[in-house]
Amino acid sequence: MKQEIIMSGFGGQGVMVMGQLLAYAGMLEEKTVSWMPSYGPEMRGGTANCSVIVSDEASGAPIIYEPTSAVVLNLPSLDKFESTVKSGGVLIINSSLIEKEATRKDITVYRVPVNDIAAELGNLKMINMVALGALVAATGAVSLESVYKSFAKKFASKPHLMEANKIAINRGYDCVKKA
Amino acid sequence: MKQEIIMSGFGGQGVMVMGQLLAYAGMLEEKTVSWMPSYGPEMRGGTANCSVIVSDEASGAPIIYEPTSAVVLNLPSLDKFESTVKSGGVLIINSSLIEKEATRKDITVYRVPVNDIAAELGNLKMINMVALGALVAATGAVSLESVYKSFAKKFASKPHLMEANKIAINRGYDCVKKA
Amino acid sequence: MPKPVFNEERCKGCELCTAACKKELIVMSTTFNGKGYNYATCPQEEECVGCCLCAKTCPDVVIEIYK
Amino acid sequence: MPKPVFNEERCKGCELCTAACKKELIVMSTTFNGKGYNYATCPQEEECVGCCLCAKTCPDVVIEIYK
Amino acid sequence: MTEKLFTRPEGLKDIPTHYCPGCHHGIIHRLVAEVIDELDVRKQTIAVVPVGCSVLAYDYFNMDSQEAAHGRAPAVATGIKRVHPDKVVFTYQGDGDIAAIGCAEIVHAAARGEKITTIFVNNAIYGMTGGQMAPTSLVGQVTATSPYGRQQPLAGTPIRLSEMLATLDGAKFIARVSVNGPKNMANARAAIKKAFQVQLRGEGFAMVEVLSTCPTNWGKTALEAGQWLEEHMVPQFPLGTYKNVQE
Amino acid sequence: MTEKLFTRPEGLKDIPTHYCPGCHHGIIHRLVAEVIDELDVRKQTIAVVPVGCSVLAYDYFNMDSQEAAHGRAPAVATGIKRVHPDKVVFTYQGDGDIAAIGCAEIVHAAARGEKITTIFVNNAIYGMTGGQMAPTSLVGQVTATSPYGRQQPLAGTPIRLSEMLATLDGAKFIARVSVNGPKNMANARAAIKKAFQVQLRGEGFAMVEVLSTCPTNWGKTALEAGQWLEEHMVPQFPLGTYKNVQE
Amino acid sequence: MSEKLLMKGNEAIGEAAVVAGCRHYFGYPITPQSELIEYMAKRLPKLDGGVFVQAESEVAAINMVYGAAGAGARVMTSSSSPGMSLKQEGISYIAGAELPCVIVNVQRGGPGLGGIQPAQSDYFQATKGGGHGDYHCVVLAPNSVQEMADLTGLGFDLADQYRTPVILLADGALGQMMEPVIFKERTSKPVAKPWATTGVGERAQTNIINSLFLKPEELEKHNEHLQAKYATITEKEIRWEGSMLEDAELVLVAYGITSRIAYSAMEMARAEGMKVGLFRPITLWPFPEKALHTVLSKASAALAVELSTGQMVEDVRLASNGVVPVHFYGRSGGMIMTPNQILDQIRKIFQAKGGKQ
Amino acid sequence: MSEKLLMKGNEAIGEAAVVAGCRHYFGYPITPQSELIEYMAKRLPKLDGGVFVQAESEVAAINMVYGAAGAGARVMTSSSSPGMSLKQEGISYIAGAELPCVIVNVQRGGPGLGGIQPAQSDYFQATKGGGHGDYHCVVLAPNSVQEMADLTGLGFDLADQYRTPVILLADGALGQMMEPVIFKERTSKPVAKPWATTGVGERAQTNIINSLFLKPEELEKHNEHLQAKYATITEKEIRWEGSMLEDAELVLVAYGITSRIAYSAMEMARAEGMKVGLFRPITLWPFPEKALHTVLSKASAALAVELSTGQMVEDVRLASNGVVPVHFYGRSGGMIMTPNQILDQIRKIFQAKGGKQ
Ligand SMILES: Cc1ncc(C[n+]2csc(CCOP(=O)(O)OP(=O)(O)O)c2C)c(N)n1
Ligand SMILES: Cc1ncc(C[n+]2csc(CCOP(=O)(O)OP(=O)(O)O)c2C)c(N)n1
Ligand code: SF4
Ligand code: SF4
Ligand code: SF4
Ligand code: SF4
Ligand code: SF4
Ligand code: SF4
Ligand SMILES: [Mg+2]
Ligand SMILES: [Mg+2]
Repeated sequence: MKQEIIMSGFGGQGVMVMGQLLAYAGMLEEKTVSWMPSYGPEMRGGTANCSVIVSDEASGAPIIYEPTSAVVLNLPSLDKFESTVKSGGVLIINSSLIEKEATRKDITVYRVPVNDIAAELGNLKMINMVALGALVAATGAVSLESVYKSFAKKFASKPHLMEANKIAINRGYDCVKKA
Repeated sequence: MKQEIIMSGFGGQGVMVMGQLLAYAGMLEEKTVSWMPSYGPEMRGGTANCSVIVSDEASGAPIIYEPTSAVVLNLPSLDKFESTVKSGGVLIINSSLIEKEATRKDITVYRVPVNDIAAELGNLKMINMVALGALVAATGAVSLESVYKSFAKKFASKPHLMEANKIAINRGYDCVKKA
Repeated sequence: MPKPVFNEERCKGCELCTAACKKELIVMSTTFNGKGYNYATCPQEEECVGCCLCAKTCPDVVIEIYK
Repeated sequence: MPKPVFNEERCKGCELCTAACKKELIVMSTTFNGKGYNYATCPQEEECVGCCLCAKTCPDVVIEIYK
Repeated sequence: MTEKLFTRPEGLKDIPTHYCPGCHHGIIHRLVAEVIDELDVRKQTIAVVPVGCSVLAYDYFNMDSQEAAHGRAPAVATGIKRVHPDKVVFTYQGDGDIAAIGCAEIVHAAARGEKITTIFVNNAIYGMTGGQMAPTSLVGQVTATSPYGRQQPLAGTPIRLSEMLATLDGAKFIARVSVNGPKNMANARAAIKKAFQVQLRGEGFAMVEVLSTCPTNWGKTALEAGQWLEEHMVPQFPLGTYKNVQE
Repeated sequence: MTEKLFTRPEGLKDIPTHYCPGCHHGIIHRLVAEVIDELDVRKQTIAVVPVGCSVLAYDYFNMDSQEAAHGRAPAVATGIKRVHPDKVVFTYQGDGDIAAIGCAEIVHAAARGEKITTIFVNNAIYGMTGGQMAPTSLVGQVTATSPYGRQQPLAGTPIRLSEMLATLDGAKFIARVSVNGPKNMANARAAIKKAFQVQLRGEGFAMVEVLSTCPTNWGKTALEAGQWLEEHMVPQFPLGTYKNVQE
Repeated sequence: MSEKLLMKGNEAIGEAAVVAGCRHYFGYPITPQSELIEYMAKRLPKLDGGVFVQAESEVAAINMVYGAAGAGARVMTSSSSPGMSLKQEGISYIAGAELPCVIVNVQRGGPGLGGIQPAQSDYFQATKGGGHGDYHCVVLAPNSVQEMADLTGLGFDLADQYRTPVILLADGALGQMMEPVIFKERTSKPVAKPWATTGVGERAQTNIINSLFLKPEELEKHNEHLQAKYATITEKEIRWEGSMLEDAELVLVAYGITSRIAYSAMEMARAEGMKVGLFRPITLWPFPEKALHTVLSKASAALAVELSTGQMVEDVRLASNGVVPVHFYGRSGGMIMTPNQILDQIRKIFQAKGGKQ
Repeated sequence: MSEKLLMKGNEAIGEAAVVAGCRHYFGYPITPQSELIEYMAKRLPKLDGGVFVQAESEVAAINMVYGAAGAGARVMTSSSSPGMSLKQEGISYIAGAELPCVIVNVQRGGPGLGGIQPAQSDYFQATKGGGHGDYHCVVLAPNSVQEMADLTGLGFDLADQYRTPVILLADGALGQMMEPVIFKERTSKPVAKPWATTGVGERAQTNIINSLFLKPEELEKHNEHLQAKYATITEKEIRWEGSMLEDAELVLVAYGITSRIAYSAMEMARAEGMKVGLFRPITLWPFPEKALHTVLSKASAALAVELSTGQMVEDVRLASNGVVPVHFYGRSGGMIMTPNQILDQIRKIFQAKGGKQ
């Protein structure tokens, strides 16, 4: 299986770290992984995205042309990526910020109130963790356990963050699982 | 006929101008001509040389490998160029500064007291003109008349120089003709 | 009466204008503009004295002051 | 007695040493060295006071002063 | 109500910029445009923009422009000015552009007394490339390439370009200003105007160094950045006129 | 009679140089070599020579040497010094090399407080390439590229590098000297010694600017050249110490 | 051997350099290589003898490298396309003076200021010599983050062994992407550098680092010496990789990031029954000319694929020397082709051959 | 038409530039091209609107050229090998921004500081692109002082017509030597430059000189536009010269000063009964690939002769594409081959063919 996932949102929404955690989790599962960011000059407020491949096959082209799933955290991201998702794929929409509905019928769409959940948990910085949980639930790209591990690795110097973020991940996960 | 002539001496001896006058004279005679200097970093007191081609043929390689004649105004120049002259060629030695004799037997050697003649004429700056006269006499590369003309052209802004230099050229010329 | 007019869509929510207004008239919106920023507004525009300090401070020429 | 010794072949005939010698002891040769220069000489070396100014002035370290 | 007390100068095109929220580049752009309007030279002005955050300024300034290679704006401006000595030519450059890679070019434009105006935006960092150390970064300042703070014995101390260029005869007007707050802004505008007037009078080289913020790479809000500028940059880069030679 | 009052320093190889008659490069070489001998650091010194008439100085200095690209000697020296912080590294550069093409490199070596010593030979001309205008050529000076005399409004005025670099904190010692006559020579030697001592004490950057002659390209005899230096260069480039910071 | 890490390509180069014993880095920021300079800024000051200098420009950086390499250090610099152009004089000097160093180019779109997205349009500059004179750099082309690390290590070894600058020719995609990477233990031994300028000490002769030979006879000799060295490198150090070449009728030739896209295209073509293989040069200079010639001699066409308007394709044509037609497909300016687009080209070539599949 | 003058090649370029209407020159001294900068320093200030600036470096000079060209002027700079390397970033910018100018390289021996005697070892740099990105300069190769003048004039015309930098690739011998030269009246008309930055005045749109395209789609479009232009130039502007090619079994290929030596060698070979011809490319880019291919198709071998260790020979091999074996003979470092040395090579080739003469 080859998961090709795009994550996209405003600069401050943490999509880069989110993608790295996913890739790291895949690596922990001995899968072939790669993470590729969009990069550009400083245009804060612009939209940033990254693409992650988690695959059981040997590594191939590291660039994603037709994602198997996409997470869009703001409206411009929805506009940009909805049409690119592979037929049969997954689209996760941050319904807290995006009122607009998806139009594609050949993909599975989840509307997750990412900001609201994070706000509820008391830390807007965790929206990316909520989204990550949702993504894992919707795609099964990696196990939840691996995501926890990858978080622990990446933030090894800040173990106190673990608990709250775990909750955020779980909330996102549950939100999709219950959908 | 193709004359390939090398002129060589100390930096201050005026071999460059001498070569240019010869080339210019050839040009006035509608011959194919070229002038090529040695060039290098500032190492005054070193030996400078130039090579001039005056030819009835269409222009070919502008570099001289085996000169048909050479004018050497100092000892290092004699040492450097005597061996390169084509068999049957001409070598003009500034006997004022060079005591050493030429060893080649297959070329025509003229010993001209260039400095002495110039000193006699009251201007050491004219040694190159004396040498030029000798060269013209020895090779017939161009006519004396053309040399005068070329001098007049080159020093058009200083017509007063003409007379004295003409004399110098003639003295060199006569020196060889009478040899 | 002077009146500040905001080109909301151009506002980047930097809040420099809020500090510039000596009358403290400018407040940031709680909603986002199309670029995702909270934008500057002047709810009590009748209090404006037309000093133009807000406009001069704005790096994005969001604010025009009408006479 | 101090004595200036000239490495004639190294001399470039610049004449800086002639001006440096307060005793005006240094004169240029009328003949050339191998490089074609008139070189510096000190015909009255017995007058030399060993001040070394000539040697220090020479850009080509032509001159050594012996005690 | 149709009359306006304040509006966009004609010298600035009516399009949004890519600058970060609160970045002073926008203010400085506007001041330059206002001065150009005031002097009524927009139609005969050629802007030379740098490589740096203001690389796209050719889209913002409402006048003919050239985009110069990183650091070479003064050379490019020299080329233009020598072709059009009757036109107004200015460069707009960041600290990395002017004081690091372009150091020789600005020194020599000043030394030649090139009749151009330079707006030097000193934000003590490389904004465009993501916050690396600049020649004007403060000792101890943490940047992407001085993660432990700029270390004096290894990475040197800030170059004070205004002071340095003031030693050159060809530099006729040099001032350091900031745009932090209305009073500084007014001084900045006056200095910029003067720098263009020096060119218009054909006197020689003129430069205004504008202390500026980079909230994004300083990791501060726009308001905090203004304060940091005041507290840390101004002491290191004192405001004032460093050269003012009337012919 | 075997003892010598004056002889060639060990720091200079016993071979003839290619310099023109009377050129001060030779004197300056000897002074540098004498200081290195005196400080007893020859065996741990690495010379960085420029592109210019002194390009072959690696054959003359009796020590390890690197030949740097035109103008880049301070960068090359930085590379060496950072590898061997315990060794002595100096650059020897002409005015074209240091003040024109290499302007950025010397400014930044000074700004970084790079612990190197620079000997800057200012002869107001490009000697090596046949006498073109230098950034230090005097106004009105006729050279191969200023055939009508250096014109102020077009070609600028001389850069006073010592004064300019003195504005930088990293520069700890900067002096301008000449070697024209015994007294100046003694001062020059003292300054050069100081500049090496600054390095040996690890204080920072040090430079000695030595006013020098180019009889060949000035079109003068060696003696005339010395006089021209005194009469024309010294007023434009006053001798003296421009920076002297003891840590 | 390190554990498996997830790293950006740019960072992997930095760490690999450290592992290879590089303690000196001189550079100037530029997108998309800045993570490398930033990595070195973080890493080197914490190491014994580690030196990081942010130079005032790329020109200064390459000349600092000259000085440090001449002083005997393992030293690195890095940049991206416009900055590489500024280094050309310095690289020519380094080649002329025979100094070992590693120079990284994380290529972006050109010409001029161009863009900041990935490209492979500095191939000519790297392989033919962007600087003046007859010289070569060894040019290595990684195609994964792991190879960014491995070839960096190899680069330092080759540099020291042959006293030559080595260019690691990467691109924005390889620099920015993260993949797992392992830093292997190094087996190569440090090379003695008796020629380095370390202060003459008790050595009999002074050491001189130099590329000036005023006498043309001597400069020609020096050039002959350099050419002899290049011949040795060409003989011994060529590296390339082949996939499905045995029965390939059409040989794709691609390097770096493009080789992975070409690989995917090859698989798709095979799935459609077209006999396609992939030849990937790893050393771009020396180019595996003979090996490719041999491969092409058994095939019936070649297709060069690159992120440029056609540069490596010239070396492919030189290797072919007329034995097969050489086709070309490239994208430029930061655009990256998809495997499908390559597949389209492959189909066209097979169709033109009259449906022979 | 001027009278016949005896001039140095360097000076002839300067005068030809003036005759072609060039009034702006920016440069930096370097041997063996300094006579050109010195000529401009003398000549331009005496002309109406003439501007001579000695830049602080080659980097500054090329960027001054960028500014002046962008402002609409006919403008020139010149240098020699090391200085050319420093100009590479600027040349890439000029090509990217499509600015017309003439850049002279009076080549000397390399690499590094090398020497100051004549060489042809910057061929790759000039023709393949020493700078970054996909671009080309038109490269013209004179072989006499007269052509130094003529091709300078042509260079300005081509530059304006195609909005492209033109490199005049000469060498120290051509620069230093004197030959008769005539400056012909110019027939070409000045090209309008509505794109130049002259101040917006009453124009509807501001003019922008730029090579930045942040969106890769746009940068690719720009590159396609450039490539289309290069294709037009390749179609229309190739220039070359043939001698005794009709029945030539062996074709010498040589440009610039070397072509004259090769010509002498050809004559000597003919005198010995060997059927030798000479193919001289005048445009090095675009290289006369097709024309040479046609010539080689009728011959049985080629011999590339250059003052380098082998650069143009690659273009000869590309042109041959395997139809004949391509031999190479080069000297380097400032050494210049004699006609006799070339003749020896010719004899060897004929002998190897089994005495077939
Ligand atoms: C030759 C070259 N080197 C490096 C870069 C990368 N670069 C772009 S902008 C920049 C520095 C920008 O800093 P600054 O000049 O201070 O401007 P700011 O963005 O802070 O306004 C650098 C290093 C480049 N484009 N070209
Ligand atoms: C990149 C480059 N540009 C130009 C040159 C030519 N060049 C050699 S030395 C020199 C100037 C020398 O003048 P200066 O530095 O004043 O030293 P001097 O000869 O006067 O001692 C120049 C321009 C070069 N070698 N390399
Ligand atoms: S014009 Fe003055 S008073 Fe009115 S809103 Fe702006 S700052 Fe406040
Ligand atoms: S200063 Fe301008 S951009 Fe900033 S908040 Fe106020 S209006 Fe918005
Ligand atoms: S040592 Fe003094 S006195 Fe003796 S020759 Fe020299 S300068 Fe004259
Ligand atoms: S100073 Fe030296 S080189 Fe000059 S004349 Fe005297 S001894 Fe000779
Ligand atoms: S990165 Fe800094 S300088 Fe650049 S636009 Fe953003 S705030 Fe301004
Ligand atoms: S050219 Fe000038 S600087 Fe060079 S050696 Fe001769 S006199 Fe000295
Ligand atoms: Mg900045
Ligand atoms: Mg000088």
